[in-house]
Formats: sequence, structure tokens, C-alpha cells
Amino acid sequence: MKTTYREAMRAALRDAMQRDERVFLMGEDVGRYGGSFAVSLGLLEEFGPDRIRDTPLSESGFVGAGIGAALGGMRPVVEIMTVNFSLLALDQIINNAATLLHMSGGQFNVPIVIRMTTGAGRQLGAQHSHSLEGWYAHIPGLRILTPATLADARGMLWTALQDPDPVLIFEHGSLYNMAGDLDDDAGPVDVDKAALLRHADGTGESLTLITYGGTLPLVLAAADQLAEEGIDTDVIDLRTLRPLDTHTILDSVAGTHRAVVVDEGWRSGSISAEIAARICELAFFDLDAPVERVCSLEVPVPYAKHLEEAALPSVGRVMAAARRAVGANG
Amino acid sequence: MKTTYREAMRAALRDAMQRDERVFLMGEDVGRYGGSFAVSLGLLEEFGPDRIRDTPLSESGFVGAGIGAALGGMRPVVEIMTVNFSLLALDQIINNAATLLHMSGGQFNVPIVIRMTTGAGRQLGAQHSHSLEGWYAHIPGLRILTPATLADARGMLWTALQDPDPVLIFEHGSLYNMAGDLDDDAGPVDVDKAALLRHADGTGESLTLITYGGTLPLVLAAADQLAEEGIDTDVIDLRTLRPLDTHTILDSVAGTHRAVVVDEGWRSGSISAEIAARICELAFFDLDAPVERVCSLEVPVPYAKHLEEAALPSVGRVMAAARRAVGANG
Amino acid sequence: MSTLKNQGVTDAEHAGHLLRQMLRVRRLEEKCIELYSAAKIRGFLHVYIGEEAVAAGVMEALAPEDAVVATYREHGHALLRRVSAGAILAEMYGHAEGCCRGRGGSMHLFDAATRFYGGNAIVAGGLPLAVGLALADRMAGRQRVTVCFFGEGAVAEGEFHESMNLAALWQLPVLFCCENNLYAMGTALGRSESQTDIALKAAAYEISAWAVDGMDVLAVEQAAGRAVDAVRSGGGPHFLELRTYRFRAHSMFDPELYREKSEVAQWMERDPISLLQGAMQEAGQLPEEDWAALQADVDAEISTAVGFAENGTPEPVSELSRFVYSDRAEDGGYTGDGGTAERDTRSGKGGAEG
Amino acid sequence: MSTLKNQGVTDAEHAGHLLRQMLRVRRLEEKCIELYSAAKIRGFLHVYIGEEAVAAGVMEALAPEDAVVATYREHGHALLRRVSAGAILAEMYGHAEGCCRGRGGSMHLFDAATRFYGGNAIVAGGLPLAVGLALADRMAGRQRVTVCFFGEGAVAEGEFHESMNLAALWQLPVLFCCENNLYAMGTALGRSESQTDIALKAAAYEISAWAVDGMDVLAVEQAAGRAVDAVRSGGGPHFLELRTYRFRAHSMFDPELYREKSEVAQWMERDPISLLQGAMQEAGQLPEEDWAALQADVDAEISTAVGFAENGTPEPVSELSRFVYSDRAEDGGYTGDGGTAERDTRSGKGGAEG
Ligand SMILES: Cc1ncc(C[n+]2csc(CCOP(=O)(O)OP(=O)(O)O)c2C)c(N)n1
Ligand SMILES: Cc1ncc(C[n+]2csc(CCOP(=O)(O)OP(=O)(O)O)c2C)c(N)n1
Ligand SMILES: [Mg+2]
Ligand SMILES: [Mg+2]
Repeated sequence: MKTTYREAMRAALRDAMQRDERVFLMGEDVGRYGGSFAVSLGLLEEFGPDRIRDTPLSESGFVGAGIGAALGGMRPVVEIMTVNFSLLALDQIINNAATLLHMSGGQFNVPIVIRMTTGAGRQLGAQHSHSLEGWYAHIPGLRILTPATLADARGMLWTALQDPDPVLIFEHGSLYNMAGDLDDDAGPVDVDKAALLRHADGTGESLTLITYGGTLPLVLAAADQLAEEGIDTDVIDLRTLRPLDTHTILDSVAGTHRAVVVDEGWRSGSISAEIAARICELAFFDLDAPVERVCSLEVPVPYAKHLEEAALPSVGRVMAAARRAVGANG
Repeated sequence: MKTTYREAMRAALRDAMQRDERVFLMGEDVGRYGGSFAVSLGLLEEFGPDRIRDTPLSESGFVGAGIGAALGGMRPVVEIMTVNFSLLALDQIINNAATLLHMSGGQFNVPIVIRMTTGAGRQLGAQHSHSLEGWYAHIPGLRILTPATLADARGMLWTALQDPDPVLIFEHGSLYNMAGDLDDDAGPVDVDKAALLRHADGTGESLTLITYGGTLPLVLAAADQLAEEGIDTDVIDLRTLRPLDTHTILDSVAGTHRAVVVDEGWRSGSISAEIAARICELAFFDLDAPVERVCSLEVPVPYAKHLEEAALPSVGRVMAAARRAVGANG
Repeated sequence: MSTLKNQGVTDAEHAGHLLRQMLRVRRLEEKCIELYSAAKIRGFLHVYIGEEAVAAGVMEALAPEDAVVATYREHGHALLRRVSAGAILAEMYGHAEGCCRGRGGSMHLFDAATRFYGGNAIVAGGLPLAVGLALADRMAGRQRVTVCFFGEGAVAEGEFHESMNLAALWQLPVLFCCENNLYAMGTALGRSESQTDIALKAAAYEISAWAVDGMDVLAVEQAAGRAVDAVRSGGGPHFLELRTYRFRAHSMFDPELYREKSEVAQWMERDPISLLQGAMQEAGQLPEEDWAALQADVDAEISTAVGFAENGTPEPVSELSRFVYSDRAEDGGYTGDGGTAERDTRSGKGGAEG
Repeated sequence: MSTLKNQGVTDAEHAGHLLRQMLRVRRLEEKCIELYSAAKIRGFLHVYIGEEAVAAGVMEALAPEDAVVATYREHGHALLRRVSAGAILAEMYGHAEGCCRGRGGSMHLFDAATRFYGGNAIVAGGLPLAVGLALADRMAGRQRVTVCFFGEGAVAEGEFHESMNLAALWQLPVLFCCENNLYAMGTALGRSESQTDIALKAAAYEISAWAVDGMDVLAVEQAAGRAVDAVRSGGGPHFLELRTYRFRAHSMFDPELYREKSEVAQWMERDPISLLQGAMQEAGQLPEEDWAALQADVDAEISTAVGFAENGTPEPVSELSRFVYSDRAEDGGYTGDGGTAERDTRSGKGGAEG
């Protein structure tokens, strides 16, 4: 079946609403407007305003209300229009959603799913271009999902709704229009494992490329071009940033002895730092070269196209890092 | 002069208020209550309610107002009672304070200083025990200071106030009662360089211990005990978490070939991850062992004393990591 | 006062019950202070002494299926919601027998059995939760009420505003109970609000709101009864401003520089326990021996609770990483139900090491 | 309307000025749409068409030393605050000649010279800034006014509440201008507020607040004049609810599913430009040739501005990391003064690599 990432997300929402009457969607403009990125377009007509619930501009209030509704037995899917506005709801996410289970000694779990658009690349300027999913992955008690494929856009939501604990789903804004084929019976997916999307066949120099979300397409493109240069890559789509599937990473690096991590967050304190640190900790004597990181430059993302492009990871920067890693064979 | 960390902070505030009439302190209970950690005790009487300004419980509002006042030519010192409540003000800190200079093409810098207590260790439970300074260090546009000594408690504030850009000062709650000697003429300090507080003299196995803030005392204690075991350490107090003084770290590791990073944040995505990643990137072929990290366990900090202690870094855990690093000589 | 004089003491048995409830809280709090001084309890400790009439009166209006959300000053609320004094004290001892297995402490008491949703140490942090609990009831068509307690200091927070608006906009079954004790730590109400009439502020959201003498337990009970009935029968959110006073310091660290001793003394003349006790005695409904028996009963309850706490055991350190994520069973499903969780068919394990 | 009929047109020259101001905004916005379609402008674009009377009326009341804080729908505010159309368009082209050197774009116009503090793409994010700017003036004893524009959607945010309270509590010299165009993206006011009378909400903070016909530029000007005078003379914060309507979609991506075309058409009958133009014509104050000349003038201004933007240059990529931290000079001091910075004696450099 031909579909898009947006449609796959919508199908997942529709499916969840049909399967479980405790599920409802709540957020700014999810209803009458059709969703700011048109993900929920048409669902209001299908499920009515109670279950496709438009909220006022009150991020802290309605995220907190989602947590309360989850405590009250519902299965809320709360949409924060973009990650940029989630900063207004951080207290509720960290101090309530992520901690209630532990503070209550196991009595109150919070089965909420919070979805938000993330990322830059559309010239929206500093306040609308944050990539903070890796930053959120610092918080114990949260599960962080980053669907980057049609199958994951279609499948991760239901899996998240089955989780008794809070799950945050980050959808990169540049992916919504991604089109492709999806199995007609595509459904829930396992989220505990990273995906090895490309496997180095052992010919030539080899290298592991690790990424997730919005940068996956460019990493795959870089892998194709690197192959032409004789650099053979494993490509790992992390899929879940917390908890990280360290095994898949280490298995790959054990074979390739080199890694490049790519993410759109700012470099210092990025999820790439965590991955690099883990690889160095756990595969230190396997490594033939330092782990390379390709992240966003540490500037508020500028509006101008040429500046924004220069600030973000690119195929060129990934290839340069890959060449460095391979050349650094010590 | 005998003093305490608390008194040194107070002296710094008093001094700044006297030297620059644009400086004022604003926050919850800084005035009539005397400051929730008694840092500003007595200042209301000295400077009056305009400049020692009690605010309502409105973290986002008064932090944003501090940013506005800074834009308006004042030099506000905004106290957020603890880092835990700063989550309510994150939108203002990240989307305004940290980005205005860049978004405005250099027109509007924001000379605000935001102080807050950080850290665990006093059985305050999950919502009152966050250590998020390393997490804040991810944000470009901010400068992150973590005074851990009397000299820095006395000296960093004025330096921060001279900075044309937003500076966040994190004061670990366990340090306020720390007593000791301070020069009578102690004053502003450079914040661009990490401090090498102890230097391995080259006898025996050597190792770099890297930390900051609330864990500095325990790292120093561990260093003493390690010396008795014949493990000789450089101890680095980072002092500033953003921008990180990578040079001081690399210089030390070039001599010791091993490092243990200690911080109270949760391990995944901690500042320790960033430091470990940088060391591995920049000193890969110098290293004799993987960089060790000693962080808090990834749980919301529990109330019970024995559980809390088990969750936090300790002298014992630092020593164990140091021994691992030394033993792992490959 | 009028309530106490005219109507309250008509039902002596019920008045005696209320007196007992308030006294139980008072004695529990006094014991907490004592145990804190003895370093048995640590962390922050905020006691409710002086404000007992509020929780005592409001809890009377609730049914077991209702829900309660409170603050860090919530020992009394937990107790009157029927969490045992033993479980409360054991929690403050950091023991496994505590209502949160020692993980929560004084500011984070929780109890699923009585739908007591905390304990929240972030001022105003519980309000959105209460709105959500009420939303769940509303969507599920249940006639339950959620009661949310918070101090007048919380009114300045943005979350107060967002919660009022959501509750009113969606006409949710929630009762907001603002415990106006005139101070937020050292900040007097007049220094934190441009409009100090809190009930009026609530009314600006089109919420039915009224102020009540929070030292008069019968007045509180009556007002809460009316409000809860209205909420339960579909009347939308209601709001009570309960005018009260905290007799003790904000917490164990507060030097109380911000108020006069005379002000405290004046309010103590309206001690809610003495008021009711006096009214009952005046009406001849509280013979000396009943009063003595009542006190002895309560003392016995508290000392049993202390014994329970003292004899508790520390939660094993090996359990430290539990409850970061819900437990998973061998088959990959979730074991705990935490009130809401259910099994699923996933494999793997969410570890505490991220 | 009464204003327009009775009093406004008494000063034909001034009315002509206001007409010109509104028309300048209208033409600029129309040009933006055109340039967006031509992909010269990118990102999000929110135009002010239909709401011109608000900015035009309010800006008249301000002195050069006053400050303005606006939203992401702020091209008109910037223009009428005297940021040149060229600098605005160049900014949207992402050019170095733009008022933020291409870093801000449509939602982030800033200008230190005219004290135009943006441009803020976080709904309600500018309100606390305005409170702080006013606080600085108050503390420094300056008689300046800060005006803060925001949409009615912002009223639901906690930051609105906190800002109202702080401004009122501290009696700060700030004028809040709520541009009530009835929709926040697709959310009608009645679906976001339990109390839809915005001025009444503001009054609940003890702020003098009144509602104004936002399609009547003379009424806006009059109300703003009064309010600014009151604020400047120490009367504390004031609040205007300006009732207006956006004729176009929320942004270039909005399919406008949430409102009827007929509703839009009805409001367009009260187009603020046509209203003033009509009243002036009726009063014989706008001869056809004056109107034609005015239009030609404005068209010329805009096309000059487009030329300026077209001829702009991209900011060099080598400058990308500038302005993350203030520049430091060779001697370690800071070079830029950004309106507030000063030199100091520190050494070293804050790099973009954290
Ligand atoms: C968001 C937040 N800010 C600050 C604090 C610190 N704090 C704890 S209690 C308190 C006072 C709250 O006063 P009020 O709401 O009136 O409740 P009361 O203590 O009087 O019962 C403050 C400022 C906090 N816990 N949370
Ligand atoms: C905090 C936040 N939440 C959501 C958004 C997305 N958003 C941008 S404009 C807008 C509508 C705002 O409406 P209103 O305040 O009435 O202003 P108007 O667009 O009508 O001028 C929304 C929801 C945002 N920018 N900021
Ligand atoms: Mg209070
Ligand atoms: Mg609007």
C-alpha cells in the first residue's frame, strides 16, 4: 500500500481509537483545524470532539491533565504541537509523569503517550527548530521513541499505548511527507531493539553509522555514496532513545571497529555524546578510531536557508566524518 | 577570614549591589523570609524591597521579567529557589534568554544572572533532588557556572554580572554550610578555566579525576584515599560546564592516560558523557583505559536515606572506578 | 462561629467525630515534629497544625470512589482519607512498610486504595492532575468527584490559571479547595497577588466559588457538602477558599522572620479544635470524661503508629531501581497494575540504566 | 463607527496619516504573500491583513523612547514602529541587510534603534519580557511605557496570568494590547476560554481594562492615547482588548477548515481601511486624486523595499557562530554593546562549540 508518514501516523491514531475506547487525542488544534501538521485531519468527524479534543493554549495544563487522565484509567495521546512548546510542560513531564511511579512506591503508573513534532530544516528560526529528543532521553521514567520509517510511524503508537509508563514520541517535521510502501497489515512494532537497516558486507573499509529520526534519510544517502567510495557501512536506526539498545550498537561496532553518530541535536551533551561514551566504555579495545559525532552546530538555528543548512548535519558532513574515521586507522 | 559558602555568596551579593546600582535580586522569599537557604538574609534591611524583591510563585513570569529587565538595562540576579522549579521557567530561559542575541542578529544581549540551588543528598525526594546543571549545559547561548569552593562562591557572581550574556549559577545545597578560610580581599574570579586542584606527582599509577560542584568534596576525599593506595591523581574542578574548558582536561589526561568523571546527574546524557566523548575524540591514542563515569543511578531520587545514598555518587564508587581504570591498563 | 453556635452542635455524635478527626491530625503532626527533632524523620517537613478543620470538613463530603490530590503539607489529608497513621509514619521513617515504601517521604504520600494521589512538592503541580482525573471520570461517565487541595501561594502560578480554565471550559467534576493560610513561606498574600480575594479570582473563570471560615469545621463541612453535591450532580467545577492560618513555621527550617508573634497568637485564639471543643462543652455535649477518653484514644492510635514505624524495615537497596518503569514479568508482560497498568505482550525490559 | 463618523474625521490630515499607515501594512503584507508564493520568503508567515487598525492606532500613542513587544504576526508592528520595509523584507529574504541579519525571519523581527523587542514565536512568551522592560523603567525612574501585543489565544497560557499579576502587583508602566481576532489558529475563543470577555479577565487582576472596536483606527488611537497617558503618569498597567479579525488564513499552511467563508465576508465589510477611507470620503476629505496619490506612494515604498531586499546579500556562513555569545575584542572585552552590554576585563572566548 502506498502511503506517507503522515498518513501512517493518522492510521495508527484511528486504529488505536477504534481498538480501545479509553484512547483519546488531545492537543492544540487537533480537531477543527485538522492538526497543525494535518496528522489528525478527519478524525474529529470520525470520533467527535470528546475524543479528538481541542485544547486551549495551555501546554502545562493539558499535559498535566493528560497525566491525570492516565491516572484515572484513560489512555490519552497528548499532542504538543512542537517540541519547542513542550518546554512549557516540562515540569509536568519530569516532576509528575516520570516520577509518580517511583515516588508512590509502584502504586501509580502513568500510561500517557505524548507526541510532538521535532526538528529543524524548514527555516522556522531559533524558537521553532529545537531537536530536544536526545535531551529528553536523560530523564529516567520516560521512554523516548523516534519513528523514522513508515512502519514505525504506523506501528509505534499502539506499542506505546500498551506501555504502562509515559512514552514520548518525537516525529521529525521533515518526515511527514515521506512516501513509500507499507504492508497492508502493518501493525504494532517492537520498540526495544534498534534496527540494522544496512549491513556492511565485509568488502572494503567498514564503519557503523548510527542515527535516528530526521537524520536517517541523509545517513542512508551518505551510506550509498560511501559505498561507491569503497566504504562499507552498517546503518543503525536507534528508534528508541531511552532506553538505548546498546547491544545492537556494540554488535555492529565489534564488526566494524569504527563508528559515526549523527543527530540533529547540539553537539555538547547530545545523545551522540552518550553513544560515543558508551562505545568507548564498552568497546574500547575494539575501536580502531575515535567515534565521530556529526551534530548541529551549537547555535540557535537561524532562519536564512544557507545558514540553517550550514548549521545542520548534512550528507557532506556525514561523509567527511566517515572518511576521517576510516583514515584514522591507527 | 573564616567564612562559609553561604556567607561568601551573601558577601558577593552585597558587594555587587553596592558596586552597581543596576544590580538587584529577585525571587521567591529572597526578602522577608531571608532566602530559602538564608543566602540573602539581612539584605532586605540593607537594600530595601525594591532591590531585594520578593516575587509571587511565578517562575516563568519572574524569570521572564528578569530577562526583560536585563534588556531594559538592569543587571538582575534572579534566584530560582531550586533547580527543580526552574523547569517551570525553561521556556523563558531557552527560547528567550539563550536565543535573543542570535535571533536579533546581535542587537539584544541579555545580561541576566540566574542563581539556583541544585542537587540531592538531603532526603528531599524525587521532585526536590534534581541535578540538572549538566543538562542545562546542552543549551547554546547560556553560560553555566558551578561554584564549589569558597573562592568561587565569593567570586563568580561579579564575573557573571560582567558577562553581557545569560549566566546560570548552580549552588549545590550541600555546600552552603561548608566553612573555611577565604582571603580578606577575595574578589571576582576568572571563569574560563577549570581548576587543577591536585596534581599527580608522577609517583605510582596516575589518573585524572574530573568533577564540579557538589561532588567535589567527595572526589577530593577519594583522591586522598587513593593516594594511600598508591594511586596518584590530578583532580579537576570544572567550575564552568558551558563552555567546557577542554584544554585543562586534555592536558591532564595527556599526563595520566586515564580519567574518571564524577557528577551527580543521571548517567545517560550526563555532562560526564560529554566529557568522556571529548576525551575519547581528542585524546584517543593517549588513553590507556576507557574513561569511567560515576553518576547517579538512573532513578528518581528516593527519600529514604539508605536508598538515596545508594543512588548518588560516593567516595566508595569513585574509588572503585579509579581502581578499575588503573587496573584496566591494556 | 455562627455555624458552631447555631447548628453544628445539634448532632453531638457527629461533632464528636469531627473533633476526633481534627485531633488525630493535630497529634500526628505534633508527633512528626518530635520525631523530626529526634532525627527519625528527615527531609522537609511541613505540618498542618491550625488548619485541621479544612481537611476534616472537606473529607466528610467525599465518597470512597472520589479522588484526592494534595500538597507537601498533606499528612492530615492522607490520614483523614484513611491512610493509616502507621503507614504515614513508616513512610517518613523511610521504611518498606511506608505507604510509598520509603521512596516518597513526608511530601510524597500516595495511596492507591483510597485514591489518594499525593503529595506533590511542586507548588500548583497537582492542579492539572486533578483536572485530568476529573476529565477521565467525565469521559467515562462516572459520577465521581476529584478534590484538589492547594495553598493560596499556588494561585500565582500559571498552572493555577490553566487548570481553572480547563476545568471550567470542559465543566469537569472537580472541587478546588484553596487553603488560604495567608502566607506562602514568608510571602504574605498581599505581596503575591494584585487581587487578594481568591474566590473572586476563581469566579473570573466562571467557576462557582465562595469563601469559608476555615477555622470552623462545621462551616467547612457544610460548604464542602454543598459543593461536592453540586459537582457530583453535573454542576461543573466548584471552588472553595478556606480561610485559615498555619500556627507553626512553614517547615522545620523556617525562622519565621516575616510575621509577628502577636498575629500568630491572635489566630491561635481561633484554634479550630478549641473552637469546636468549646462550643460542644458550652452546649453540654462534651463531658470532661468523653474529652479525656477521646484524647486517650487518639494518643493510643498515634503511639501504635509510632511503634509500627519504629519496627519497620528498610526497603532493600537491591530494590532501588524498581518502579522507575513498571515491572515486567518473565513473559514480558507487566506485573504490577499500579491502578491502571495492564499486561501486554512485549518482550525486553526497561532498565534503570537508560 | 461612532468615532469615525463624529470625531475622527475632524482632522483630515491626521486621518490621512492613519489611512496611510494602515495601507502601508496592508500592501507590505500582500507583498509578503506574493513573495512567499514565489518562494522568496520561507518558514512560517503570518499576515496582519484585517487587523491594521490595531497597530496603527496604538503606535500613534507611543513616544520614541517607549518599547514595543509583539508576536510572530508582527510585520505591521515593526513597520509602524519605523523599522523600514526594506529591512523587514530583507530579513525575510534571509539577507545580511535584514533587521536581524537574516537570522530571525518573519517571526523574529527586532530593532534596537526603535526599541522594538520582537517578534516572539512562542505564544505569550513576550508578556514576561514586557513586564521586565517596564520593571527596569520603573526601577530607573524613567517615564517610559512598554506596549505588549499578543493574541487572544495567549490568554489561556500560564504566562499571561503570571504577567498580569506581576504587572498589577508592582504597578508597572506597561500597556497590554490583546488583539482579539477570535481565533487562535483554528480554535475559536469560545473553545479556549471559559470566560470570553477578555477585558473582564484582565480586570480580575485589578488592571484597568476596556474593550475597543479594533476595526476603528480612531477609536483604537483614542483608547491607546488615554491608556498610554495613564500608564506614563504612574497609573499602573492598563489593558486594551482590541476586537478585530484576521481576514486571511492563520499562516500559509492553514486550510481554514474551522470557519465559514460567510463569517469572513461579514467581517470584511468592516475592513478598517475601507471604513476610514469611506468616512473620509463621505466627509469630503479624501478626494479621488489624494487617494490615488496615497496608494501610489505606498506602492512605491513597498517596491523600493522589495528592490532593497532583492539586492541584499547573504550573511557569510563564516559568521554563523556569531551572536551565540556577545563578541569579545582582542583585549578580552566585549565589542558589541547590543543595547546593554559593556566591556569588561575578562579574557578568553565563548565559543559556539560549547
Ligand atoms: C513551583 C515551586 N516553587 C517554589 C516552591 C518552594 N515552596 C514550597 S512551599 C512554598 C510556599 C507555598 O505556599 P502555599 O501555596 O500558600 O502553601 P502553604 O505552604 O501555605 O500551605 C514554596 C514557595 C515549590 N515547592 N514549588
Ligand atoms: C506556546 C505555543 N504554543 C503553540 C504555538 C503554535 N501557535 C502559533 S500561533 C498560534 C495561535 C495563536 O493565536 P492568538 O494568540 O490568538 O494569535 P493570532 O495568531 O490570532 O494573532 C498557535 C497555537 C506557539 N507558537 N506557541
Ligand atoms: Mg499558604
Ligand atoms: Mg487570535
